[in-house]
Amino acid sequence: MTTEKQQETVELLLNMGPQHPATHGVFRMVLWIDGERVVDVEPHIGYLHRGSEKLCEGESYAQIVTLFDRLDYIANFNNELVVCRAAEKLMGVEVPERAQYIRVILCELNRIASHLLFYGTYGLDAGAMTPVLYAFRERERIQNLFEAVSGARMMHNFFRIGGVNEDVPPDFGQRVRRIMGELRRGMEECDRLLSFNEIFLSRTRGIGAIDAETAIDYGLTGPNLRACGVPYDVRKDDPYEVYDRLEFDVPVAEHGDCWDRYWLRVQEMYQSLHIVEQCLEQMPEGPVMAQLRRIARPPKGEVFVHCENPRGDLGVYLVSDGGPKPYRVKVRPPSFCSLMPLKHLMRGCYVADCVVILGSIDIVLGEVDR
Amino acid sequence: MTLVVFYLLAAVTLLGAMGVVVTRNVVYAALALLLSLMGVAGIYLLLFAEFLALVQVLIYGGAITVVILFAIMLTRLREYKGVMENPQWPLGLLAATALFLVLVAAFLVDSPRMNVEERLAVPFLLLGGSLFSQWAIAFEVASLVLLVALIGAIIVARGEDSRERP
Amino acid sequence: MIGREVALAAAGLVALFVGLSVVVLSLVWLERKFLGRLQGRIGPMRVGPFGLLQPVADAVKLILKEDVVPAWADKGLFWIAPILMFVPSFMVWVTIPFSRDLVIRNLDMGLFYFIAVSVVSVVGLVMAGWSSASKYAILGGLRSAAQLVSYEIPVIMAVLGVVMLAGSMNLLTVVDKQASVPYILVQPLGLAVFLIAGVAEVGRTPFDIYPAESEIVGGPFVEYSGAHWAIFFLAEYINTFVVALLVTLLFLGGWQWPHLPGVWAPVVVLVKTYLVVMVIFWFRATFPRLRIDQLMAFGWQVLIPLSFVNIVLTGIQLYYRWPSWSLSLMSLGIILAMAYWQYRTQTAPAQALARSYSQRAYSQRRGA
Amino acid sequence: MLATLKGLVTTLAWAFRKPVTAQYPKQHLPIQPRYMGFPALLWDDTAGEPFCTGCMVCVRECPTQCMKAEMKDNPLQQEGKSHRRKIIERFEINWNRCILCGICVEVCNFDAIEMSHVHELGGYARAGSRVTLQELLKYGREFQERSGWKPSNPEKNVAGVALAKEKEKRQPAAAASRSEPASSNPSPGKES
Repeated sequence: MTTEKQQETVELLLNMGPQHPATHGVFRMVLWIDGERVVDVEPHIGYLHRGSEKLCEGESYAQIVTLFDRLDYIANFNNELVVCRAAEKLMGVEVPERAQYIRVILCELNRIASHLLFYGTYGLDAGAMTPVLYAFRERERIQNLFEAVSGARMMHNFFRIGGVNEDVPPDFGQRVRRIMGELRRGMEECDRLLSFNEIFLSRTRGIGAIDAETAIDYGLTGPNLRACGVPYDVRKDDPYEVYDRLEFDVPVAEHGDCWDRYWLRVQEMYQSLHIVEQCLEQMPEGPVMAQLRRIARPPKGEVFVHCENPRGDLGVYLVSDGGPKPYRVKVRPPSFCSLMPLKHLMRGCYVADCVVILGSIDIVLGEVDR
Repeated sequence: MTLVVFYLLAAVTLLGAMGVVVTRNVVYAALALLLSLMGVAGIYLLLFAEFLALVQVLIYGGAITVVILFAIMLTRLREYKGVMENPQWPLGLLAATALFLVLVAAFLVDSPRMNVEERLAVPFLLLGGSLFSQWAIAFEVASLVLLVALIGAIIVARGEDSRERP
Repeated sequence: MIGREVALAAAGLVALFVGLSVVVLSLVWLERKFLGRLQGRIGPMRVGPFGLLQPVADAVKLILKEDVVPAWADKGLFWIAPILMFVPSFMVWVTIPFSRDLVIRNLDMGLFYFIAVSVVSVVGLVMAGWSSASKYAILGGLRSAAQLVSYEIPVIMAVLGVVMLAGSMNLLTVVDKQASVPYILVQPLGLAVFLIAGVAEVGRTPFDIYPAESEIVGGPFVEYSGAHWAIFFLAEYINTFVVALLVTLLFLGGWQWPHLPGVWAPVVVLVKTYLVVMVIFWFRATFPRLRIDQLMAFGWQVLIPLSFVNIVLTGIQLYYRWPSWSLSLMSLGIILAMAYWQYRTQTAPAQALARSYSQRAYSQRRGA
Repeated sequence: MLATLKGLVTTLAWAFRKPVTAQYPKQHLPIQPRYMGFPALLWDDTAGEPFCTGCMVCVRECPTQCMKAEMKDNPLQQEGKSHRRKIIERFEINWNRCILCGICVEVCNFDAIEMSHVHELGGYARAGSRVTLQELLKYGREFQERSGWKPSNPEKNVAGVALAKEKEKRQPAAAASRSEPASSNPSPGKES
């Protein structure tokens, strides 16, 4: 489209958000549309900015965990894990094995919960109202389990530097096994309802496609990157906790379109179940907390730690000046990076596709804005 | 009774027509047109031409007006100042007057001047039968014209489209 | 004399209005309950037993709410638009029979009347979209204009198939002709086209493109509130009910039910209609929404040709005087062919892709 | 169409199953034993006073600074009924700020604070969100009674046990006969 033409045709400037049912939080997209076609899009973020990174500098290490709980508020355990691991790495703490297994189980369950939420809201974005309710029904089982373990449904504050707060309740294994059976059935039901529905296929196949190179250039990670065919997963490529002892596949797709991203996440849920199963079998008895001083004081230094969040590669760069509070905390949020190629994905698509594309990259605004 | 209704409908029709011409807001004009067309449909009903009335409502009331509105909404942001100061207005006036005179003349020359009665209402079946037998050629020609118009419209739209998006 | 007629007409109007309000309230309740059950929920439970009074509470709330008119709105049009949508949905009831006697006025061209009148409601939607001075509303108005005008055609064509079979546009005759065999058995294709196009015509899922709440947050209705919004709401539900009622009358044999005395006719019609309405709600619980271009493509490239095929098949059957089951077979064949075609072009490739993805899964450790 | 039919069957199947919704005010979901509700102060029955000594560690460690505490000299200690030299005088938690993280429980050295199961925190006024000592103790007592709470370090923190131990140290011979009535004393705290 030439500039002269642009002056002639009347483009509508549509403000999608900050309060819009499909923006998954407070996020604003300014769309320039020509009829139903999107000519250009400009994302505006920051409506949920709480200054988490700066707040971290004024809090002790134990308190930081609560802040990380609130970054990606759908995958809390995964977030706690990364900050705990950062401090542990700096301090050179060896985490007891049982604690590592507990962490992995909870993280993987949290990944399922997060992907279930994605599944539900994605259905909602595509206009189907039932998946969200089915997904929440399944997610509720996981949340109940979390409540039994950590005492909270979302903001757990359960992982500690050097282990976990408390050992899991005695009936934990039994409960997890029961939930896993239910989850598997629920996920299969979700599959029947949405995955191959013709309308859903036509809404998502070939929409918002991005190729591997561009995706890497934009810094995509996690399912969004694997949907383009790049088999990058921190759990495999830079194993942490006990992931190197577990057998699991990393689903990889090819086209990088919305349906691929969706399908990948659904497959990841099955893989997570597989991981949890193995962890339950391998989990040893023993302490769940390393012997540490009560107030963590990592030595002077800096460290970068990254983990596979449900949304991708979540990294934390931690600088310590030897005091009880960190000198600087920098988060590399996967959702924020997933938002980067938004213009690339949305230019030329329909208004309705915008919603589907934004849903498919699965952002959490708490993490984008921090 | 019938006369009262007729005058009412005629008034509605005329008012609508006036509205189309007078108003400066294009959307109002389209809606006034709808009003006028509905009035005409009512007059058809008075003449016991039910089918015609319904066709009038269906085609003009529903489809045509909506398409006009559709077009207007797409071009909404343009300014319409100066539409009334068209340099061609004398020509338009001439054409309108001529048309009016022709219609009046036609009415005066060849007017059946009979009272419309219910027995004159054409049964629906008969209408359909004659349309497809006696007037089949005219019917087909009309549909052909529409088809050509349709294809032309598509070609015009496509051409512009391809120019815009190479 | 005239005064009495006017009084009668007024009474009839009031009765119709009350009846329709009851129908709408029941539909609202039914939808919320039924959707809830399909989704593993229980739906409204608080107001009245089983939440039966919930729609009444909703209605009271809507009427009492402040009616906000946006400052930039075209006030007159904004005010008139809901009425323009409501009036046609009210007018169609003139000719819809609930039994052989229970009809306001049985028109000879009843079906045609219904189609002609119901089209006008589009104008109301478009006006609402235009006058709200909101971009979402404008998009919604554009969408509704495109969608409703296009889906009018398959509706007409599907109705034509029935008209050909019955040889009349009189709804009473159409129902009477189905005394032995309802047309659903004779013309499944016609029913499919009519139901799909009808659902699209009233803008319900999966064709709720113009109010699409996850995209344009309600489309033409986005700026409406209070009583004005309630009128749109009323019209939408009445339209849904009318479509279901027409499905009943045209394809399900109306009040025909074996071995049931005529007194039960309205009950039979209502039961059948509510069942069809529930099917429409069931669609809503299951399907995602189409996109506007897919909607148009589906309408013009699938539904309209199919409806023409339906007419041609009906014509062939009627002309050669084949037995009616031949038409059902042909219809079913077309439906199955469509299903297979869709399977081949959409489902099967997606499933193959999914299988290939699971085989590609990256399981070996790199650089370990 | 095949997947469409599958989806339709999936949704319809739920019409014949039991809904999962719980009707909340009538029907409460079970609370897990570890549930972290609103923090509450616990009551030491053996001494008839709170466990809390007002040492301020929770106030300092709270990530949101939602607490305020003041201590005073403990009169009961002078009477010899308690081993605590200081006792809490005023305590306030602002539950608009509290994020229910449980850090206060973790840092407390006196088994004095615990995440109770109170979770219905709705109120009509902002001022109502400031919870005073009395209410906190009330929540704590309810929690203690319902959940069978046990102190993690009774020898140090429960007045009865700690006093007995002290006396044991002083008079090892008479300890066995004296400690029993001390711990089974009817507590004055239960009446208030």
